[in-house]
Amino acid sequence: MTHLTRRKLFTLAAGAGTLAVAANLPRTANATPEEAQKAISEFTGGKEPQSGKITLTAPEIAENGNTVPISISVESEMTGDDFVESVTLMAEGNPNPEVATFLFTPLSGRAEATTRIRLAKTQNVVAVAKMSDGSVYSDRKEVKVTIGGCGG
Amino acid sequence: MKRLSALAFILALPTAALAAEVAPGEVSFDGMAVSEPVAKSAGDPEAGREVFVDRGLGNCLACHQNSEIENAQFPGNVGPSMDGVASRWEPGQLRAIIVNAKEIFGPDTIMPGFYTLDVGVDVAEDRKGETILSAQQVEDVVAYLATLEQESAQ
Amino acid sequence: MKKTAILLTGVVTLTTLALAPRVLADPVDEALTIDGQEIITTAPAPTEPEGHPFDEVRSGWLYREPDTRSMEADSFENPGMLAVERGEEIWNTAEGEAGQSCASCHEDASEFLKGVGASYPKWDEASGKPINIELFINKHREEKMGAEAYKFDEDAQKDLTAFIKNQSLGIPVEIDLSEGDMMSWWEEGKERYYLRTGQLNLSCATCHEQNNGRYIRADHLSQGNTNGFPTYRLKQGALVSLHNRFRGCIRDTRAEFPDAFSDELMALEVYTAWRGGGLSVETPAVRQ
Amino acid sequence: MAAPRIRVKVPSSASAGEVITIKTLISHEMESGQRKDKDGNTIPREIINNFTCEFNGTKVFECQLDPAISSNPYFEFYAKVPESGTFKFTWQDDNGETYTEEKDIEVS
Repeated sequence: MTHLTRRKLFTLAAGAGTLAVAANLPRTANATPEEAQKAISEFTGGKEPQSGKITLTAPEIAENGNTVPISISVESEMTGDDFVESVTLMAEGNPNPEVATFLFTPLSGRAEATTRIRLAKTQNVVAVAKMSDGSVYSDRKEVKVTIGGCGG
Repeated sequence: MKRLSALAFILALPTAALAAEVAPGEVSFDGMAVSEPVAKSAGDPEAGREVFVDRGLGNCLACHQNSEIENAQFPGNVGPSMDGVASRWEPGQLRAIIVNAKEIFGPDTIMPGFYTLDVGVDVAEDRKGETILSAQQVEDVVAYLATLEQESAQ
Repeated sequence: MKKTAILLTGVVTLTTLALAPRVLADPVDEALTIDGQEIITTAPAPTEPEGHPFDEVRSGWLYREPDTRSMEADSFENPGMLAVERGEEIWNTAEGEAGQSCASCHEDASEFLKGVGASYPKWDEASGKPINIELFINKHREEKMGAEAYKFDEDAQKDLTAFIKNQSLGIPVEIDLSEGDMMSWWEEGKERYYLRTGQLNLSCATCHEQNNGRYIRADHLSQGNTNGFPTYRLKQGALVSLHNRFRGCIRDTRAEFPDAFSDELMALEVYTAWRGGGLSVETPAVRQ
Repeated sequence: MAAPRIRVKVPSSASAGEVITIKTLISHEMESGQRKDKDGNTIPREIINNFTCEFNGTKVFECQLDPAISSNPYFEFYAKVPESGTFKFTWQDDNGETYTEEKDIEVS
């Protein structure tokens, strides 16, 4: 039964591919929150992030997981020795948790950035900020990724 | 309790009378119902639940909300909610709707016929002569829906 | 006994719903302006010929989530504009044996093309059929430029079509059904619109007319208007042409689907363009 | 694949020390390396893996991209402009190519 199901799904997917560029969504096995945690830990050098200072803005519902707008914003003067060095974005349910890392400088003026990301399914997205004094902060949002109609 | 035993009776009765699988074109509609099961074996509610959710099989959530399925994401609302559906329809009626909803609701309904060859034009080559669900899957879904009593809706 | 009574009530209700097309519609009530150009996203439905199922036609933009809507509202953020820019380059590039570009004959694109994208499909006397922008481009490539016709959905075809339509941004769609034999194509298209196809036994109307405003899974069913094509779809991360979308929808009913620009789909384009008459051209619209 | 198209939005003028908004868009499929073709073979990864913005030779902003960034990568970020000068934007492709764009700004 499982076999049959997969075959049918595959047929549908193959059909879609002939008509348009098939969705570039990750289809392989997904990462776990633990793997994302490990990647975050590598980014922070083992430091446990605090909450506050960083805000992750993401849609509650993403109409298509292939293109999800995401913004990060960190409270900081961005002058002298008080600035945000970098912010990393992780997706807990993607095949690989890494999404992007933003590097800021005093010339950035503001530690804010917006981009568009791919999410394989409904999951948590995590943003972690590394400050120039070595402290780390994080924020997390769940994004519900919609499931399409009859054709997927 | 009373309802449950009545339900068990309804489900058990045809089981006893099982003979052979009914071909898609041979299903007989008895008013608003298909009283006789279409498959040889009795429906399995667990398997029916799978068919209900599976996007390649019933894909019922595409159109029907159903609170019994936890974490069901983005159920559609083209059709009515399945909460308490067994309190509104008898198994024979549910079977009739699944086999070919157009026999029950008329030709304009959006609901596909899941066990009929009376379908649209230009059917895809790999689907020709096939029904969306097998006879057994129809019985499984009927058995599953029959468990969705009003009380189970939360 | 009791169940039968409820059942009958159910049947009556459902039948009533099926007969009344505008049952449930919760698109947003919001204005759209792109680069200072006001976009008409709701308009009174065309009255000629008679028989439009809606009183008001609505842009698919109104059915989308806020993020998708804002991606279209800011032309810089709209990735479909990358294709429009490529299309402009193509417009100005000489190709073929005649060494001509579109611009060689039609100098001022923005003036010449104003409104063109809003008026297709148009009757083509030479072929005795309606043609759309894609076919018009191919005709000119072959006849005037001595260049090869574009293959269906090659990037250049989508880019140039998007550029041409984008020059009519904001202009209401209005096609001329009085020319040639357009009306019989309209009739054919209408028939196709209501034709149920495939194992799922669905027509265009089943979703976009009878269930417009409802959801199939997370798909908020729009009226299926064509004023935004070619459209940037988030799903493909690329421009999607109208005939690609037609074919995709028919395929999803689990049916064999007609060739792009076949008579069936050209008739459907005539009919659907008419259905969305009065709405602004939005190309390149952004959809899920 | 045709050479990517780039769109950059930078104000043409600003006052000294002002923080301005910059938007960039580049056409790129961002092939994730996780898709299969119709014969079942994995399509090799080819993405833009790095994006930088410099002002008069000094780094303003950088992004390291993974395959989870959508096709046609879009960035919106800020820059503090101390003086008149030139912004330089650089995208680095997996295939070894780099794509650049420059924009001048007048600071009063």
